[in-house]
Amino acid sequence: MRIVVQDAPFDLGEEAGRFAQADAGVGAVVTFTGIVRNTAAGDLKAMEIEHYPGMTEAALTEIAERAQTRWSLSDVLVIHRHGHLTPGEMIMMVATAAPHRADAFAAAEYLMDYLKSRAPFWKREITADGAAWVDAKDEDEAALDRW
Amino acid sequence: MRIVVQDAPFDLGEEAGRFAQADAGVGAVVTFTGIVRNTAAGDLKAMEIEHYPGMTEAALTEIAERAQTRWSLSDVLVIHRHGHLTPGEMIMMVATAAPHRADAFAAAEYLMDYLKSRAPFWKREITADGAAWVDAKDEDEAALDRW
Amino acid sequence: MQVLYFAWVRERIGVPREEVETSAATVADLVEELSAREERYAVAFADRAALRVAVDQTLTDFDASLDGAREVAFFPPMTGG
Amino acid sequence: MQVLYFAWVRERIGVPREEVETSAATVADLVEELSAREERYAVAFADRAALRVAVDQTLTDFDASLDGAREVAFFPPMTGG
Repeated sequence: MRIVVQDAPFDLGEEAGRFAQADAGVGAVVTFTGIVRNTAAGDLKAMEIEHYPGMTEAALTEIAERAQTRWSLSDVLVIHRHGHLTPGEMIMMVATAAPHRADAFAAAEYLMDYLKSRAPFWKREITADGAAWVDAKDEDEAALDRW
Repeated sequence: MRIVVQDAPFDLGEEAGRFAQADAGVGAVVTFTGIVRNTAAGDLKAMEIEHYPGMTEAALTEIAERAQTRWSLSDVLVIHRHGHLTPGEMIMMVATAAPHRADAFAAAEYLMDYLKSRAPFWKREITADGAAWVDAKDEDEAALDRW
Repeated sequence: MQVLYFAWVRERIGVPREEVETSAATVADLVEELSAREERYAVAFADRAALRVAVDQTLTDFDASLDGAREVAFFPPMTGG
Repeated sequence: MQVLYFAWVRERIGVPREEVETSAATVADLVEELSAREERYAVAFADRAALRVAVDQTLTDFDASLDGAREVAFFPPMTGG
């Protein structure tokens, strides 16, 4: 298991390639990557991500450990950036490796659902109109009910 | 949309990195990678994958097009190898890009479920005991019922 | 008509493809005709539940018409991914 | 006790963290005590449904005890990923 919280960019290709150099029992690798999406108006200048140092790593570790208890997983990777990002930049990724695909998919979705609503990150969008905190979505909270 | 059927290896890192260099509307990228898993006994020498040239590409294209109709997707990638593979080698990958994560996840799982049971590939395992065709699993056929 | 065989169907019949002269109206008729011709077809086609069929590279079933068909393929359930 | 604020809670209160002398028994008591002290706390804590709280870096709720707590943090619902 590897949990990384950093302000520096990460290389999805490098991370995914390295993660999938797995042991002989791995048959399935799922990755999810979150990317800074522009606003509908196309006027996003930047996204700033604040986090809670210390608690962030602990929360991500706990979420990953719960996923490992619940599904048969060979490995888990979580990378999440904070600080100043521009549209098109990668915010975060999770990766799961498992003997079977159903476990790898379910665990990746579980990690994402919990990471969205239970890991201490807060996004702020900077546009020509100024800065605005991104509101949590009811659907993200509701997504936890399925687990 | 890109559909590739080839005997040559592919580079997951390179493919995933390139695929995620997406347009401004993409917020979520999901990849699935299938890897040749060793047998429980650890005696797998090779896996051979036979396919139906012509129909394979058509079937994969149709599956990908149906996914694009069903979910809001920005892009779809499918790579599937055939021929002679050894344990630990990557067999195939799918990738989906979407504005939202739920669409990217659902479409990737749909692609995998249909690819497993509806695209004309057949696997044969070569062990010290000889060669044996891999049986289709009831659970793979049952997985289609959810769509 | 080109008839193609894959995986263990190919192995049992002994060739990957062949040209077959037939006036079979449906896939089921073709299976019966071939099975009556030679034992190796009868063996390969014995368990239809274990067989899948494509006509002109599209998955279909044993009731499918062969009217105008150029290519028929027989194979076991797929195991890709 | 260290009290930390994040995102718009931090902006409304004006500092990211501060040392607070308090004998509040629960998180709710601490919120009332701070809200009574200064308007900026009352404003930041006005809508509790829009607030989340962590005691010693573990998510909890307003009923949580502060007995032995070293660090309390207030913030809006998280929006990572």
